[in-house]
Amino acid sequence: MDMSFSPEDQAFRAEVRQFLRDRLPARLSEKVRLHQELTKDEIEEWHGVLNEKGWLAGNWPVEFGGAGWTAIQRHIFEEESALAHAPRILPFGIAMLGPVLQKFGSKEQQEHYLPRILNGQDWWCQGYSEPGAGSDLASLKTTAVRDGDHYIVNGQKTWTTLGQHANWIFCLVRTNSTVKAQEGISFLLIDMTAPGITVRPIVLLEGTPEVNEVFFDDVRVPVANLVGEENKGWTYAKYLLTHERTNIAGVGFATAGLAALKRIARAQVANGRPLIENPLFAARLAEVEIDLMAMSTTNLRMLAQAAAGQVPGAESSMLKLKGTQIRQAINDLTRRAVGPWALAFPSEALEGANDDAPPGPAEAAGATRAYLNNRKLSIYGGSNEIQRGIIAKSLLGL
Amino acid sequence: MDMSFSPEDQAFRAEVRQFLRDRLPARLSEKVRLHQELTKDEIEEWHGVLNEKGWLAGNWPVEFGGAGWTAIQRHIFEEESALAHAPRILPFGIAMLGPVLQKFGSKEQQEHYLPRILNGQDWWCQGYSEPGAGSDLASLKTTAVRDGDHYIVNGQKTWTTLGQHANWIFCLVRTNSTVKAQEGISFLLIDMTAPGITVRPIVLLEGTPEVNEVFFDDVRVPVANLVGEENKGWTYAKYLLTHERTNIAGVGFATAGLAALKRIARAQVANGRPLIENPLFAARLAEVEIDLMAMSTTNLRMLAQAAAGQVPGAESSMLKLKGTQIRQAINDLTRRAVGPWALAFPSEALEGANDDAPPGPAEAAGATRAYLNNRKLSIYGGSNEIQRGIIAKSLLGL
Amino acid sequence: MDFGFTEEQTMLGESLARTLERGADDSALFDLGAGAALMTEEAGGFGGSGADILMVFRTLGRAGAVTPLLDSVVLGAGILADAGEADLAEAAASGAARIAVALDEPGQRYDGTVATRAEGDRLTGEKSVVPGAEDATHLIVRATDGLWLVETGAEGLAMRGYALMDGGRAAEVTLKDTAARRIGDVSLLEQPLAAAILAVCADALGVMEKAVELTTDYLKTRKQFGRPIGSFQAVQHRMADLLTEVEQARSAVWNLAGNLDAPDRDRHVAATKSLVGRVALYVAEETIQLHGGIGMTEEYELAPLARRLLAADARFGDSDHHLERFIAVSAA
Amino acid sequence: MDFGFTEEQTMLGESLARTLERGADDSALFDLGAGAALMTEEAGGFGGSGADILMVFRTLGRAGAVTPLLDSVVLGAGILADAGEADLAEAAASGAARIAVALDEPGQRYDGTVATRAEGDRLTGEKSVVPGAEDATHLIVRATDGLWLVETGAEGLAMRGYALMDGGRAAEVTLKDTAARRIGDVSLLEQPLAAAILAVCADALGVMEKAVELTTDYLKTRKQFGRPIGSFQAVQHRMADLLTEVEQARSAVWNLAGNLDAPDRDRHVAATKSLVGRVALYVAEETIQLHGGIGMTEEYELAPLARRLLAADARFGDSDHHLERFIAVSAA
Repeated sequence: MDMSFSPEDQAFRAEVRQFLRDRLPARLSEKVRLHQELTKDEIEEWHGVLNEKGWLAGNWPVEFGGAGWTAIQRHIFEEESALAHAPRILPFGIAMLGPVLQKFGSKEQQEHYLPRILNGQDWWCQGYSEPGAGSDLASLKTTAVRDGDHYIVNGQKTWTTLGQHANWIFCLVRTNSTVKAQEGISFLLIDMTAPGITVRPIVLLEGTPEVNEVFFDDVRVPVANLVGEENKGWTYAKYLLTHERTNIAGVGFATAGLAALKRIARAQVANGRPLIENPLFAARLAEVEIDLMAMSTTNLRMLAQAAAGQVPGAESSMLKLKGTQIRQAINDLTRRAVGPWALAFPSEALEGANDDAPPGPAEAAGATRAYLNNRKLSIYGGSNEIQRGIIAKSLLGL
Repeated sequence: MDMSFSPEDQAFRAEVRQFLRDRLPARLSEKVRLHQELTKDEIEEWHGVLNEKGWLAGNWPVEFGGAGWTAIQRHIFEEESALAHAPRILPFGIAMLGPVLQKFGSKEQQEHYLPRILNGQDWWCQGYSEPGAGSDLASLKTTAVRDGDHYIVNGQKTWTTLGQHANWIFCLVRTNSTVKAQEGISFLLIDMTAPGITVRPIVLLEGTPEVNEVFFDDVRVPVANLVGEENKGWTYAKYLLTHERTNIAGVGFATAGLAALKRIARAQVANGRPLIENPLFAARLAEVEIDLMAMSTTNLRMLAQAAAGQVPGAESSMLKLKGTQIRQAINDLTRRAVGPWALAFPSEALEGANDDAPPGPAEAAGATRAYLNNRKLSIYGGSNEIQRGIIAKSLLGL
Repeated sequence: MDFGFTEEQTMLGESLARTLERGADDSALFDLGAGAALMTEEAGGFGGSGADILMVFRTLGRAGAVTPLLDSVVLGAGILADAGEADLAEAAASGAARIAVALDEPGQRYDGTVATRAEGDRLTGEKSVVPGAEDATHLIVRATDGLWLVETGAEGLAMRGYALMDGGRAAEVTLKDTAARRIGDVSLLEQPLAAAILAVCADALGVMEKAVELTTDYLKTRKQFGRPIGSFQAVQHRMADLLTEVEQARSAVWNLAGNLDAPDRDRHVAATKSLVGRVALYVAEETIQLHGGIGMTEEYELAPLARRLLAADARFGDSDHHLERFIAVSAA
Repeated sequence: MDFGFTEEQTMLGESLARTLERGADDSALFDLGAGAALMTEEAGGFGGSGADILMVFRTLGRAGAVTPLLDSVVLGAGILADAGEADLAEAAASGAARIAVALDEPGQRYDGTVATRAEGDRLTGEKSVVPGAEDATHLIVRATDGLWLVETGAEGLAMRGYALMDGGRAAEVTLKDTAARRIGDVSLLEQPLAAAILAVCADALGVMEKAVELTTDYLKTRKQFGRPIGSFQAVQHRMADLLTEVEQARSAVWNLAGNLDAPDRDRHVAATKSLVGRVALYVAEETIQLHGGIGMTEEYELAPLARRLLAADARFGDSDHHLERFIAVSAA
């Protein structure tokens, strides 16, 4: 038993840290730290910096232009990035579509799409969820009907994160409705500029238009844009979901969030002393920190298992569950820590609130925004209820 | 809105308090306070004192020898009794069987059995649960087959509280197995001294033989001992369960438990100061106390509704749920408060531990015993899972 | 023992609900007597009891109405009446004047520590998160030596406004040698603040009841895996826990309403605000979770309810602040 | 990074488990080298690392074995070895001597305040809840000025024994002018106490794993309302939460095992004991609840597991004590 990182991994960590110190613009990290929305340009700027270094796609093999990192290296990179408040790498092209194309895409698709993901020509978004489906993903209703060399796509996708910036969307569509729900689904790449596509932003309760509805009205999609085989899309989707779940624990985000919380609690005064010295607050904070210490080790244990070639089972669901509980607990304590400032509603997108600068330090406004926005953590990526079902099934098999 | 008790009720409370002061032997209240097991004689002694005063059956109408109290008066009596650490009145004859006989029993049954409950000639126990049933009460398997003027009873009951002291048992038995589970059940009174009955004590995890298994092997029961009609027993059982659920919240027990906890926490020293002044412990204690203040008002609101003739719905399930949560939380804090003494296992019934006096003050031994024994609160009387189902059904109707 | 309302209170609640449903403005509410219902007879009103406050604010919470009744009437007029400023108190209760009460200061949380000070009859200082300040005719300002009245036209008074989680607005207020008049000691705050905390808690109760109704409807109609979500046992049990906690909050609100003038008022204030704050957040989080994604969208009715519950906890001290107050008050 | 065990550790764990399954007595465990495995080479053993302690005690916990390995070896021999009492340490590690360590005093909880004092080489005082005292050849006693060694035959030493929740026994110990020998400062306790806390936590982990297995089997086989209890969604989700917390406890135990000699050892001690204590109680309560009535009976296997988990929290400071320790150590 040896809980320390190998000398190689420690050196890698130092390299990442140095790189972030040198190349991450303070302009960007400041916005991330304060939970402010990044513009499209800002996200692309950071992608560009990483791509120049060859570090944009840590999870891709070198042959496809990726960094070919080990699971431990990816973990280190994600953790350091979070601690440095680097913008999050958009998962849609890099973490989701990339691995699917690499495993199931045609050579043409790989050669065309993969480089464009890296060099920023394409901004992908995800067309999985539908208004009627929710956690029951396989019940999707968007149809793709073959018409010569094209599919005609009709239907609606929702919860499409940052879809307002995207020029491409990968979609699960129904190509056969006479078979079992999972067996009639195909995986299609769709040009967002094609006629018949409408994007409508959905404003979330903290006031940001982070997600969208995407409507398809007789959209013609070349058959060449089908990934793999028709009606096998469910297999690819499940493969994608497995890949999406690296960094599911969010250890880096939690660690950075805890550090921010402590900064606020040191600055806030409660009954004449720093809030962090209040015994009750300190106890609530310590409970979360102790939970995070354990969860972070669970995360590393899973990575070590993956490195040893073992397929993670219910453990990744446990990481999702505990990881989101910890992050939401940190958000909740941060909301409490800012005291009366939590009353302010610093919305940039809602009518009537546009021109108001929020009161208090910038961290206060970020605190409530993060608290509200991160309610999503337990809903998306397979809701925590879905995860509980997976964990129980792995144990009970009932 | 007026949250105070009426002058009449306040006078009644004073009378009860005075009575308890005068007539409750310190010998008994001390054992109750320390969560020690009462002997059969001690329980009967207290029943006798109450019966002499005419207060043994507060819930019975005067015509049957009861006190004919209002719901509020019963609440006051139960609360004061708990605060004074009076032995609990055995529910089996008074709270359970009595109301059933008064409503569904024959005149002969009423005249024979009811006085014997009051004067202590009969000690009743309850034959509902079976090893195979648990929360699914209606799936019971004990059979009663008609044979002339008798039923022949075969089967097994379990969780029979204090059945080792009883000379009578009221049972749910299956008299028809060809119909829906609920429709073939009858309500039978069985003499425990009849041939074919065996009682086996079950020792619980804190070491006390509080419950029993009761085996029936060709036990002959006169048909005259059938209550009401054959195969209508489920109706009577449900009526009984409704009556059992007065005082379901256990406000008095919780209040007494909280007072005991505070006494211990004042006496225990943590880092040189009374434990009760430790901010974290004080916070945990305050959370429970605040919960109890609210729950106690819910209880009174329900009593007021009942007094106004409204039938309580899911509220009594909420009281069961919250009431047991609060009592178990108090037990948990008391266990923590006694510190290292919680390590001792003061068992009176388990082999090898018979002669050991427990360490520390007598309250310490009671603390762990109560903690362990009161795990039952969320299991019996309709488990808390069953209560959640009832509450949800009342809201969602699904 | 009586947990109910008088006929007058019930009628006021009903007509208030109807008026709000029609989308009435503030003046319609004042015309209805909602302001006077919150004031005692000796203060020129016809109510002012715990039950009156409970009835009015629970109704406002259910309706999601944004009104000046809490800040300008319960708190503002309440302080003024106790301070012997009868005319201004009545003006506030009738809607003719608007009062905002400036308690907190930047970074000072809920403990009442203030630095704003008077020199002669001039105030200088900074007040933070003052609800209703922009619309106010007068501010009541907590300074080191007591409570002061400031007219909002006064020189040296500056405000920067912003939106609040409960749908209203507040401002950061700066006073610089601003003309003011001392109206009394800070102890004047005690009873009106207790009443205002009851108002916030009753409002939150109404919001929670509404959130539970919305969630119930959603769970009954919305299907997943071929059946209504509400038929899943795990969901049912969570709803049962939720309902049980809301029932606790209801009783806590009743406790404070019934003990607003009792000797142990402060113990009830702390207990109720602590419990209601905790349950409010739990209800906000859990009803969102039970809805899934739709519960997070601005276009669905739940979002403003969740934000209002968040505001209820943050207003006048959060659940932990009042838990500590409860310990302190109980020990005293 | 390596979260696994050496081949030797794995083999020891397996043979220990087999031996325990056969119902072996203490001497068989010592013959197997279970004592020596807990001591470092310099202290005459062949192990003593965090991983060794984890392996041995998790196995003991799973088996429900009651042994002197924690008190006499990890704690007792550990202190003696650090104190330079090599012979007695080796005797304890081989089972030839039995050590009991008397730390707490009546009513003093876990904070190390003691009143037992020495006059010359005579000790006087009262020690409370001393596990293994009745079977001990020697006591190590914490007194005001350090640690003292007492032979259990010494005059003025009295004991009153009783059963413990973990299946063992302890005694209340009275010393009256009892002959003793000072073996060093209380700081000698630090490392052995950290190791002993790891041992308690690893033991509890084994117990929790066993309790989860029992519950899983029960939920799969036991039927209610015509289906296995484990097929009810509410039960499934609770089992999922339970498993997730046990996973947390597992990682916490690994954290302490891997950092037993690290500079921030004390932070890990506090974190692990706090988390494991909390989860231990949760597992005890929840597995009983999921079983229903049968889970409360002495004749079913769960009862001793639940009591052992309760003991794990109460030993060496409960979850709140270590939460406060964590805050203090982190701030330092």
